[in-house]
Order: sequence, then structure tokens, then C-alpha cells
Amino acid sequence: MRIMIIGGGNVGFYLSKTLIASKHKIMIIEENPTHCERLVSNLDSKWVEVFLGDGTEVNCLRDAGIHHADVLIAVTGYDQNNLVACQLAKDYFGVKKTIARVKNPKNIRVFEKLGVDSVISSTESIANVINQELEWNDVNKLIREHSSSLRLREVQVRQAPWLIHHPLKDLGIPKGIIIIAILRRAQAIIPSGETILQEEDKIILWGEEQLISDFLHILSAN
Amino acid sequence: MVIEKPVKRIYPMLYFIGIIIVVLGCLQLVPLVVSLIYKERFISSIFLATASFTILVGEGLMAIGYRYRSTKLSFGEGTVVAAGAWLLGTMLCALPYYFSGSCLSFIDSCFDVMSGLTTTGLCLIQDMDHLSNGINMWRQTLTFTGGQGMVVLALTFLTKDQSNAYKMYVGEGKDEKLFPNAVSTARQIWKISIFYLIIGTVVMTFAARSAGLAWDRAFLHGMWVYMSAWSTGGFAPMSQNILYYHSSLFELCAVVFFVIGSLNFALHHAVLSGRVSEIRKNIETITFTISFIILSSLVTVGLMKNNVYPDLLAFLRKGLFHLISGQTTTGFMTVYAKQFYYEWGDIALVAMTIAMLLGGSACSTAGGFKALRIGVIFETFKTEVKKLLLPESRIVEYRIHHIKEMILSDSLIRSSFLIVTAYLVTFTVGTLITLLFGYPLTMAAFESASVTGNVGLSIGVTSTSMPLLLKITYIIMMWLGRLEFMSIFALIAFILKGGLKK
Amino acid sequence: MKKIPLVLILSLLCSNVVKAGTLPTYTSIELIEQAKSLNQTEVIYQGEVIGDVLFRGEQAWLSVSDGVNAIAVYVPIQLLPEDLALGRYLYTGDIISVKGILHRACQNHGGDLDLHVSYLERTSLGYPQEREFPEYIWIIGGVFSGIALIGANYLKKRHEVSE
Amino acid sequence: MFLIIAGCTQVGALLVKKFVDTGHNVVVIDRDKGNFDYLETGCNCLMIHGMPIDEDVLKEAGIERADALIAVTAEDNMNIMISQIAKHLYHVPHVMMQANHPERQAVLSAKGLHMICPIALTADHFYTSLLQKENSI
Repeated sequence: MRIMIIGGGNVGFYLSKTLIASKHKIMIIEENPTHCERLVSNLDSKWVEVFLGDGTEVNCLRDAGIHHADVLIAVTGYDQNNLVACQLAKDYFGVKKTIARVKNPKNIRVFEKLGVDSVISSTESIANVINQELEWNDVNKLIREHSSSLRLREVQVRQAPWLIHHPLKDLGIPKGIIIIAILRRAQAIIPSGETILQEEDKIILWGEEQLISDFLHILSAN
Repeated sequence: MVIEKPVKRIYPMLYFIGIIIVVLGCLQLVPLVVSLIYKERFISSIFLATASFTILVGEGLMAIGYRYRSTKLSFGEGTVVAAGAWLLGTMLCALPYYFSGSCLSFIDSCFDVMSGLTTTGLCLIQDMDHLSNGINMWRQTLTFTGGQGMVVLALTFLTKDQSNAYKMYVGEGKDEKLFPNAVSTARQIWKISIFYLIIGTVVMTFAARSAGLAWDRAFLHGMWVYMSAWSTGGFAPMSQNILYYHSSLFELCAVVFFVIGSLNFALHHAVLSGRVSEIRKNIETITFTISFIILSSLVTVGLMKNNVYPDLLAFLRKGLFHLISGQTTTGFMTVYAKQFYYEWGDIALVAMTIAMLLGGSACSTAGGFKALRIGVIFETFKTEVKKLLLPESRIVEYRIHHIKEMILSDSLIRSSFLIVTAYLVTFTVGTLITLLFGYPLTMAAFESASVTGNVGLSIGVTSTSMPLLLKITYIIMMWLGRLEFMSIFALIAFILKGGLKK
Repeated sequence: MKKIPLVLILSLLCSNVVKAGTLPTYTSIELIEQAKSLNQTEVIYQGEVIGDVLFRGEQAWLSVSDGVNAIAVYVPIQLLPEDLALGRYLYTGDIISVKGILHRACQNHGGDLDLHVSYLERTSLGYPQEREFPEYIWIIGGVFSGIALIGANYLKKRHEVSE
Repeated sequence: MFLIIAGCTQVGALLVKKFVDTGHNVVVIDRDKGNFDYLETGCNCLMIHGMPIDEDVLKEAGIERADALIAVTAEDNMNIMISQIAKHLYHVPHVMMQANHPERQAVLSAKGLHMICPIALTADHFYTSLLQKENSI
């Protein structure tokens, strides 16, 4: 795939480095000459093209060859620049998929409404992790005292839409993991095999740590 | 070549004062209509003459300053306009009282007008029980206008040249912005007031009717008492004040309306536009509630100790009624002024004095320190203590909730302390002057607090027979308390600097 | 001029012989200031009925003013004269003399200071106050309002010119 | 009219003054407190210190009841984002913005934004007025 990245700061740099590993062709536009130098000297020029300029300008995007790009990822430090870059790419150059990073998590909604395909907020991801960790840490600590490998985990059903519409017994949940509760709105339900999950549910899993993390992997992969 | 000539600063100010005076003149048409309806020929003729005279004066001022009307005023000049309009307006509004013979002297008339406009509610008016409907209407019109503010009223008619509006608005002791524009804010304030006026008049009319008045008198009394209650004024049409009605329902309705009236207009605006939870969170309502609880327990202790009232109902209708009336700076009374002194005892009187000084909400019709400032000062003490316990390198910013989250900034703290100090100084000076005329301390302090806080509860000092100097002192104190000092100091400084000569 | 009714009332107070017995007549100031000592005792009080009669079933509230304060008086309705004249604007009400018990903080009436009357007597009838009012004020008012209207017109014209 | 002006730049301050003097309700937002110095003292408007692309700041400014919004911050992309938020998320009836790069006009006009480019306007003005003079000689 040909990927255009707007913004060659730390995020842009490590992102391109990771993407090169899976053989993607990268184009980076960066305003700051010093950052450009670092990109050029540290990344393989066979896979990466670096352009000096403003990625929210039509001419600059055209020069960098946006017509060939399949994906545009905007990761500058300013939400407004990321938005404009994505919109130009999508509406003016017809790029199929646009991805933007936002600093203010509240802008996720704004970006999605204004036509950006996927929006990523590191702030929100971190906040989510922390929120889950804080809730479960105490319980897990208690469990850990008695068994080293058993864990409780909370999963949003929304993350894995294929869980919905089927009774639990048909979902093929691996042995060694049980769903001990379903949190639906304000109430908690003790599930049976016939229970059907809904989109806004949260489920609480209980099982071997390894099995659970494998299962979560399957969930997110689907 | 165009050379700009320096504008004489007094002219644009005269123009704006003129507008306010014209509005005050038009206001006298309200009692004129009422006196015409009741065929009070003499009173009508007086109101016709004074109204047109006031309008004439205003027009004269406008004509003098007309050419300079779009000159930008400075903040100080805007406040001078407000203070000057109050001074001149008071004198002009006193004319109907004086010429109708309702007051014995011109100073008495001015006292009554100032008392009405500042929503204080002390009166020197003669023979109130035989007062004409026209004059009674004028008293309540003054209170109602003064509560929202005469500048605020004048601003609602300002359609052009609005750049100076905010400076005058601030000069009148209000600083909340319900809308970004001061003129829209003024209009909204009046919309809220008229909205409540209609509801309140209907409710109070029925309450007065149930108290035993005939329908037409019930309507007039209901409207007047409502106007007074909403403006936290304290004027009632009869000399016995609220005691006249002998009705707990009537008293209850009045309490509800003056408590509503003592709330911040910004809070009204927030609640009327759907943010009801604001009432619970607001620092002013919290401060008001807490201080009220503390003071009411003090009053309870004081009254219980002296065994003043025989049962709970009497305690509620006398003790608590007056405390709420005092703290909202309304000044409705259901006892005779002297009864406070002879019966209530020192603890209850001190609690009442404090309550009157504390006052209601900022940007309302209430007076006193205002709950916002008390809240700010209390929070400041709290945060200073908290800061002592934190490491020095820790940087903290404290917030208070008033309509929105506000940072407890130095300027906010400074202005709060400044105004509260000014109130305290005025209160002390007033007490001292009253003492000099031979009144006992509790009486002096009580009356002085009542005057400074624009309350209107009287312990018996205020009467036509009190010394002239004391009357003038009280007029000035009411004026200071209502306009919150700064604009009056600006006016004095302006005159001293020779602003009138240049 | 305002003092005329007041003087009248006071003169009536002095001249009138109270027929209700040997009890002393009190002024409103005395009643208020000595309320503690006079509490629950029978007193005589005299003054003009003002405002309204507020009926409460078999009883009624009157406000009786002696020119300084108005005292609330609680009267059984059978004691009320049928054509009781009430003091209003330009009307002096009936002067009545009442005998009754003073309550400093009446238990039945929410702590009001009141007089529960057992005997009421009308000592003089009410009458309209004859007062001469100068009519020339109308002329002054007319002239002023005329000038004010001209002034308003002038300002309006000036405003239109400057537009 | 209830109007929000994003960016208390020199253009913004001039706009505020014009609208305030004619009696409109004006809220001005800027992320730099110092910029409010462009306004006169005691300006009859509401000043909000905050990031104008932050929805909370816009809500505080009253975007839900605003009749118009003008974005005149120094940054084009900021203006574009504010305008779109106002237009598409809060459906403000009149949204206008200033932009310094005229070449984006096409794509932004397609999004329904009313854009004004002061640089292009100035250049056009000089160009046409000079040509007119030359023709008349």
C-alpha cells in the first residue's frame, strides 16, 4: 500500500518505521527542516519519501504525489491541521481512507462527523486503560493472592460485533473461560447458555490469564 | 487639514444622564394614570407637572450633550454618569412627594425617594394610612425601578450608541452579563422582572383577597406588595406594613417572592433557560443557605432565651420572617419598630444586624455585602489554610462555582475584600453618627446596618423627628450601599478635579 | 395642611371622656413600649379606623390609628357598627374607643401585637376631608408638557438630520 | 444578532467594535489573553479565553444559540475547523471565515463555507484600481 503521512514528528517517525517493516510505501510531509533531516537520515529511502512543506496545502500534497496514495494518515501536533489534511485528501484528491490523530478526545466526534474515516486519540486510549485498570486492579489483586494465573477481565461487546444475536452457548467460548456476569445499563445479569448479548453490554470474563488474552486477541481480530 | 478638538468630557456624560432623567420622567406617568383612574385630581395635576418638568430637564441635558453623544466614555466616566443620574434623579423624583404634601420637607422627600430607589424601604412619608393611590403607586414604581436599576431601565431604550452601555451598567453596581451585550442584558433583566411581576401580582392579589380586602384594593395592594417584595424593597401601602394583613398565607407568599427577588439575575436566567441544577451548585445560594442557618439558630436562641414568642407559629411568623426579610434586605415587618428594641434582646438583634449586613445575591435587587463576596472571602480563607499545608513548590488554582466555574483570582478576591471593607466602614461611621445623636448602641447598629444594606427594617430611629444631619447621613449611606461605593467615589473625584469647570 | 386630621384626632382624644369605666386610656406608643408590662391586661385605646375591615368568621380585624401608629384590633362582628366609616385618602374614618385585652405576642394570631376587644364605642363619625387644592397646577403641568413635547420633537428632528 | 467571533486579531477586534457599536451581542474567543488588548477597555462584549476549536469553549460562548460565527484567527486550518464545527455540528445559520491560501477555496466552498481571502482581495483591489487608472489616462 502507498501511505501518505502528514507530520514527521515523533509519532510520524515511529509510525513510518513500523509500517516499513510490513513493506508499505511511505510518503511523509513535514514542515520542519530539522525533523525532515532526521527522517531522511534514519529511514530507508527505498521505502520512504520525505517532503518538506505544509501538508495542509493543496500544492504541497499534489507535489508529494497524493494521487498515488491509498491511505492518508495525519499525525501533526495540531488537531485543526490534521482535520484539514484529511479533508483535502478525501474531498479534493479522492483518497480512499483517511486516518487522523487528535489530541483532544472530544474532537473524535467532530472529526467523525466531518468525514474523517478513523480517528485515534492517544489520550483517550490511555484514559481507557487507566479506567479499566483501576476498576479491576483491586479485585485481581485479591484473586492473585490465591491463584497466580486466574484473572477477571471486562470486555465491551461493541468491540466484537459478532458476539451479538447468538445465544452464548453457540458462541464457541473456549473452555477455561466463563462469562460470570453481563452488565446491561444499570443492572447485572447472571448469564445462562440461552442469554443473548446486546450491543451496549459489557461482559465480565473469568479464567486463566493466558486463555483470556488469547480470547481477547480473537475478539479484536474478528 | 482636520484637527481634532478636545471634547469637553462633561458633555457626553450630560447626554446620557439626560436619557436616564427622561426615562424617570416617563416613569411618573404610571402613578399619573393610577391617580386619574381613582379621580385624584390634585395628585394627577402634580404628577403631570413633575413628569413633564423631569422630562424637560432630561431633554435639556440631552440637547446640551447631543453633539458629543458618540464620544467614548472611560470606565470612570461611565460610573460617574450612573452616580450623577442617581443624584439628580432622586431630587427630581422627590418633587411629587414634596408638592403633594406627603412629606414635610424636601429632605424628607429625598429620603423617601432614595429609600425607594435603593430598595431600602425606610419611610418618612406622612400619614401613610390616608395616602392617595397615586402616591402609593409612585412609591412602589420607584422601588421596582430602583431594584432592577434606573440605568438598566434607561439602557433598554438605548438602540444606538451602545458602546458606552457597559460602562454605565457597571456603574450601577451590577456586573453580570446574561448576554454579551449590556443592552440585551438590561432587556433580559426587565423581561425576567416583568414575567415575575405578572405572576406575582396575580398570586398576591389572591393572597390579599383571602386576607379580607375587597377585589380592587386586593389588586392594588397585591401588586404593590409584590413590587416591593421582588425588589426587596420593603414599602407597604399601610403604616403597619405586612402586619396590616394578619394573614400567614399573605406573609408566606411575600417571603417566597422576596427570596426569589434576592437571587442573582444570572441565576434566574440560567434557571429559566433550563439549567435548574445551578441553584444547588451556585456558591451564592450555598453561602446564603449556610449563613442563614447559622443566623437563624442564633435568632432562635436569642428569642427562646427571652421567651419572646409563645409558640412555633409565632416564632416562624415573627422571628424567621424578619430574619429572611433582613437577610434578603427586603425589610417587610410584622412587628412595630420599637418592639425589636423592647422585646427581642441583644443576641437576636446582633444576629439580625449581621444578617442585614450580609445581604442577598450580587446582581439582584438585594443589598448588603452580597453572598458572592462572602463566599469568595470564605473560600479565600479556606484556600490560604490549604496552601499552608501544601509544599511550597505546589502550584494550585482554586475555583468557585458561580453560573460557571470561576477561578478564584486575585482581582476577584481583592474587589470582594475592598467592597466588604467599604461596607463595614460605612456601617461603622453610620453607627457612630447615630450614637452621637444619643441613640443606644443596639439601636444605632441595627438601624445603621439596615440603611447600609438597603434593608429597611427599622428599630425606631427613622422618623420625621430625627435630626436633619442624620437624615442626610442615611441618604448618603443608602446611596453608597446601593451603587457599591466606587461610582460615587468616582463622582466625587470628578467634581473635585474640577470636571464641572473644564 | 396635612396636620389637620392629626390635630383633630388628638383633640378628640383629649376631649373625650371614656365611658368604659375607670381604666386608663393608652396611646399607641405606650401600648407598644410598655407591651411587656401591659401584656394580658385590659386597656382602653382610642383612634381612627383606617384601611379595611378584614373579616375572620365571627370576628374582624380593624386597624385603629391614633395618628402615630395603627394598632390591630380584633373585634367580634356584633360589636361593629353597621355603617363603620373607614379612613382613606381624603376621608377621616370613624373614631372609636375600644376596651380590650392587650396581647404583646398573641398566641392565637401568630405573635401579633393586638387588642382583643370586648367593648367598642363610636365616639365620633367619619367625614370627608374638605381641602382646597390649587387648580393652577394643571396649567403649569400643561405648559411644561407642551414644552416637553416640543423638546422631544426637536431632539427627534435633530436625530433624523444626523442620520 | 448573537455573533461569535473566533480570534481577537486586528481584524477580529475591528469586527467586534463594529458589531458592538450597532448593538449586537458579540462573544469573542481567543487563546491568547494578550490579544484582548486590541479591544477597547470596557468593551460591551463577552471575552472568552480559550482554544476556539474546543467544543467546550464554543459552548461556553453560546454556539448553540448563535446566529452567526466569523472565524478570523491567524491560522487557516483553525478557521476551517471552527467553521465546520459551527456549520455542520451546531448548524449556525451564518458562518464565515478568513483564509490566507486562496487555493483551498474550491474544496472548502464545496463544504459550504463562506471564505474570504484578504490577500487575494487586496491584490485584486490594487490590480483593478491601477488598471482603471491606466485606462483613464
